[in-house]
Amino acid sequence: MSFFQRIFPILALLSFLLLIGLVWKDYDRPYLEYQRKFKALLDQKSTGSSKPVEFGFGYRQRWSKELGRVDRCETCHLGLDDPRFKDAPQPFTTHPVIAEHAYEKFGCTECHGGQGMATTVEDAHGPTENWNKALYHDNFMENSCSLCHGEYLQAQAPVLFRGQTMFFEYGCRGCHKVDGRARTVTGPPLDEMSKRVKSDWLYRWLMGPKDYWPQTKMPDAKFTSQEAADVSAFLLQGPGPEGQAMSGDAGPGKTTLLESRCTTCHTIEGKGGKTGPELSKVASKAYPERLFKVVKDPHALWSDSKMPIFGFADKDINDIVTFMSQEYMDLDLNENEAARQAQLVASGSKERGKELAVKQGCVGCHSKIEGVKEIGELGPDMSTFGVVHISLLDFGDIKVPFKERTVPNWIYNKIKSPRLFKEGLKMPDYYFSAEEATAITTYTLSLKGKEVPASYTLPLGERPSDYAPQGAFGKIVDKYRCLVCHKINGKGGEVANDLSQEGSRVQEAWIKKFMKAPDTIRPMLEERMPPFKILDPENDAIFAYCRTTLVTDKVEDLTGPVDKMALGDPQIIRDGEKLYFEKYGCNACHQINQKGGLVGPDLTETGKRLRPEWVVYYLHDPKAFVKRSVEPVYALTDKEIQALTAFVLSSRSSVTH
Amino acid sequence: MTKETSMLLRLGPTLTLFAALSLFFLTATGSSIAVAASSEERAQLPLFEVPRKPESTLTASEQRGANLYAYYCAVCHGKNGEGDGFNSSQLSTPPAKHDDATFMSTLSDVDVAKAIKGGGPALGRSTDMPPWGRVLTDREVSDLVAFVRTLSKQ
Amino acid sequence: MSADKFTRRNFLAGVGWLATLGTFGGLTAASARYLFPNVLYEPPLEFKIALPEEYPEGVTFVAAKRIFVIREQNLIKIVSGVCTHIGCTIRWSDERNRFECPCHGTMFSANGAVTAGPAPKPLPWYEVSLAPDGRLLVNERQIVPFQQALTV
Amino acid sequence: MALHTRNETFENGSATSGIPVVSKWLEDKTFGLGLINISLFVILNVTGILLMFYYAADTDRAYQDIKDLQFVITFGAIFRNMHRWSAYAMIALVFLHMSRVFYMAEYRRPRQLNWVIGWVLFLCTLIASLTGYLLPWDQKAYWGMTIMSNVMASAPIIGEKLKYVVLGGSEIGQNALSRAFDLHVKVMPLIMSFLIALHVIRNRTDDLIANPQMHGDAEVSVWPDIICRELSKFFIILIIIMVAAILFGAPLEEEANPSVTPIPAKAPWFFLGLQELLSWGAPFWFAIVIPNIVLLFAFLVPYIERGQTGGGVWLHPSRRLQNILFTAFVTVAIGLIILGAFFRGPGWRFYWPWESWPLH
Repeated sequence: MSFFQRIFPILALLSFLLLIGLVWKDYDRPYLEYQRKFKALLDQKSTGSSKPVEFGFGYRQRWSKELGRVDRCETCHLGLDDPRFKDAPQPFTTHPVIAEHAYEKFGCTECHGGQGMATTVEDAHGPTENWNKALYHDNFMENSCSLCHGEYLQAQAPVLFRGQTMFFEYGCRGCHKVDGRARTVTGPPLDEMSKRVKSDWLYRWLMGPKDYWPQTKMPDAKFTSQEAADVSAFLLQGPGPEGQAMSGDAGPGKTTLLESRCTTCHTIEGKGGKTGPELSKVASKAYPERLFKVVKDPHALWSDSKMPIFGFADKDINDIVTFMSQEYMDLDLNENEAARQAQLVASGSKERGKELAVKQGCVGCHSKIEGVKEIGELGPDMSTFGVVHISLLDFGDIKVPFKERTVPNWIYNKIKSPRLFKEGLKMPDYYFSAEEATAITTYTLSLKGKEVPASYTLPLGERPSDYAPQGAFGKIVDKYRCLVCHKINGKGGEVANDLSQEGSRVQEAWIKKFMKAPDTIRPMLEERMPPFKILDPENDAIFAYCRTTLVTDKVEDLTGPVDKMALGDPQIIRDGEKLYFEKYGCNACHQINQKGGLVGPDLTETGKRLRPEWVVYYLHDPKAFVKRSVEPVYALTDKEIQALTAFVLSSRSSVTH
Repeated sequence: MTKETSMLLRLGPTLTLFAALSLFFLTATGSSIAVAASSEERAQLPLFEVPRKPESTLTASEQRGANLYAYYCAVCHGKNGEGDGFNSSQLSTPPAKHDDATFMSTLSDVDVAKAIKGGGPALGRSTDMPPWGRVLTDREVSDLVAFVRTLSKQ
Repeated sequence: MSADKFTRRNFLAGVGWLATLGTFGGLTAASARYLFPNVLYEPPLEFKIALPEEYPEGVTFVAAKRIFVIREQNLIKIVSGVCTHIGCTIRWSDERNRFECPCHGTMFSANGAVTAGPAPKPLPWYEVSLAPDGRLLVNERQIVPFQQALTV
Repeated sequence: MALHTRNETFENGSATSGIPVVSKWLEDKTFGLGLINISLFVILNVTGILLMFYYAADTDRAYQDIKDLQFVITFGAIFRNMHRWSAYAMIALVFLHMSRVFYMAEYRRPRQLNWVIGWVLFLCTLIASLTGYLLPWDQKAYWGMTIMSNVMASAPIIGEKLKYVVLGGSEIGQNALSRAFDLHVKVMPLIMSFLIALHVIRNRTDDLIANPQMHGDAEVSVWPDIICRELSKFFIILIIIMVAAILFGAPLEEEANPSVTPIPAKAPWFFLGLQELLSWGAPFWFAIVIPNIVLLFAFLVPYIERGQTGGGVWLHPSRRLQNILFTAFVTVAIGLIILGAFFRGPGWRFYWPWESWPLH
């Protein structure tokens, strides 16, 4: 009997056994175990129901031919659309917002990332070697919303929206290109620096901008002390301040400064707004000659400055600057140390300073740097960075476990700590908090550079308005920078009230008086509107614009009917008073003559301020104008509206003028 | 010496070489996969942070409720339901204390929802509590109820 | 050579040939199983349509799925909208209370039976149930008698 | 029925008396490599036909089809793994088969034509593997094929035209995939079947045994001896392939993406030697002239070599020069592949396998 005849049966048997092993291996797929568990859970949840539980084992897939997408997530995520599995463990948990999303059309991975075709836990969720897009971490999940809904999702995707806002506010766009978004230069121009700031201050500023002004958006370039001195020396080449020394009167200066409500925007001694820089140490920073120029016409120095032109007389400005020079010195500043720093700057190398300024990309945010070309985007293009391939991202020498080596994690760490991965990287440090870095990462991930077919889009949220008033009113708005605080037709700040319908809302006499001497209407708020030196023709132009443009037809159409209401009838006023105090308890939130709640505006003397049509309109539908007003909505009858309007308009101040 | 052993002996060097080679490639491929650095190495390197989910004990519904509560309710009921919102001093009837477990246990979820939707009068109480039924959707009301319940649980 | 050695040898050979047969048979069977796809790139036969409330009284055509949703007060039934003749999409006529096929003039009565024309079979009625999220779940794999309806 | 063939049982060593051999263990062993290669060819054909049922050579679908095989089709992953590992095994074993023939000097007259057929079959195996390599339409396929098409383009005069006709265009797209598919599933199997038949027939007609001292040994019957022997060899290779298919998944990277270049892009491993060679100097010399001289030399070995001794014996001392030269060729060929596979990083610079590569 030959050798082969002897081993042949063994080999044949071995093959057969292997075949069985092969069949077993193919049959034993992990999804089956999940399906068995789900079926048990389903049986348990359906006990008592008359219908027999039907459950078919096997793969489940969503296929979108249009998107070229195949998702088999539901093979294991079986309770996705079944509210009964709200508290079930994963993979069976009900999707929290499944009802709003027609996922039958587009599947799962379009939003969640991961590998839809895969049917094993590791391959489907990632990260794996051969699939770039791991499942998005919950923190960054909102990045996908913009694919169908646009990126202005203030209410629906706050993290994404915040990231988007921050990306442009912090001047990321200065260095990083994003298709379809214009480049913005966010920092002040840096011309005539030698006439502006003291050398020791500039040195300290460059060493740590956030040490001087914690709210500043200027990042830390992490200069060494020699580098900071060099850059300061480069920026400060040129003649010193010009003009005569200040010889004003500090006393009246202080009064003017306080009356002008500078703290609405500036922090002074720990109190005030954060729109402008902190003022209590400003005299240690800038020369008085420069401060004079800033107060007189900030726009001439920096066209994007948020500071309004107050219209002070030169003498007033002299007084204010004199006061500031005397009082707003940095008391913690050690004079010897300052002198040493100034000396350091004086001996700094301008050439090396220029090299550093160029390398560091100061022009990303600042214009008019003497001798440095404004070449625009210095950093990588971000237009499609959300889908960048992991192999293009350098983790440097940082040892990162494979499971954490994902694109979002890289971006997050890059933003959080820009020079983490390698020595000598250029991106400066913004000291973003975890939440801020998460927001910007989310926005960056949303930049996928692809569009879904039109039938899948459903734009939500409001696009930023491009409202820009023209003519005389436009000039006034520009001069006083009204839109820094107020919003008109969707454009402007959130600090003060929306003025889009102001013309329909208030009366002529009141608005003109208010512009001359603004006071607050809400009891809880400090007086914030600065008293500008509004000229009479300006006041006329403001009112004219309000009455012609900032109106709503809904109010204007009420003029006829409201005229017919007997708003002066004492009986109706008494009815209104009863409704106000008893039926609806309006006094819980509104004050009249110092009595009542603090939530809503004071209603004393409403008759002198608001137009009756507006009150009627507002009571009809408080949400019509201010969508997120805290005003409750009552189903008021026309008669009740008439009575309440009559009462509110009749309220007189008990203080005799 | 049997034939088999002599054969093995002759094969010895080949086998050793093969084993060495396999070991070499195993270690080579193994090293390309980065693993967590040792603690000493880590101390020298800046830290790579892995994003963590913000720690919240609230469910999604309760979280939505919390946001609404802060916006609409906290002015009177206080941030933590202690009834000490800044407006509470101006009210003739003190606002309900949502952190009071004894008081809250007298109200069913339906009652709480009723009070939110219909205001004080819906439960025969003060008009100081306005009705929010036309402002909030039913889902928002149930989110609020869920959150209000968490306030008296601590 | 002794007799029992012969037997052992035969036995071994027998096992060998049996295992060979098993291996090739098994591979053939595996190949046959392989030919049955586990996922299909087709519209699913079991799908959800809208909430029951969204279908008015009477007959509503769901064009995307080629089915008719028939509502009689709180009863809902689903019938195929594909003519059993050569697969044209049929139309419902309210005036004549019947389904009409535009291709070869087949008429189906309101209960799906063929009343005129070349169609060989009546229209199939599909099983309908409520999905956990409240929407109607149609299962085209399950043919039901036309009397069977979903009560909503 | 009896067939004149060699006796495998060679236990007393009497037949080898007088022939000096390097290793007693090696003497007269063919390892059945020819039949093993035929077995692999059969496995490849069967699994290949099965894979075709689910595969469409369409750039939009191909990758998806492979993913389906991998994840949802019953036995899909197994058959694909078997196909892939059989193909790789076949390249290696055809090469071993050829080496064995050389070391035993079995290419000599009258078998010189069969040696040439064998070489053509080896080239066919490479071409079939290369065309199959593109079909999954993943990054590995796309960039491996890019490298190969650029090697082709480096040929003088006809290079660009050759690339153009092979790819059916100037870059790798639908045409290239269609062509690779047709070559892989129609042209190559047809040619190879024909050549294998010829190879086997010539084997029988050209006097099977090169060692004159082997003639006249015991007769072996087809049933059950030969059947058992050949089936055993088939089972051995089937077992190896099945074990590999169970233990190791065939590689599948991300979908082909022209905008993401793997750094460095590498040719399929069996052509890595060529890519390595290409990096040494002018493409004309290193990718065209040198490989073709080697190839020509290999084809013409039976017509160049004048020796008469040592036929049918492993590493016969009288053929020391030939064996040393051939061993050098084998070592260089394998060495180049290892060098290209494990020691080359970005920019085709030298890196130790444990070194990490810089990113840019």
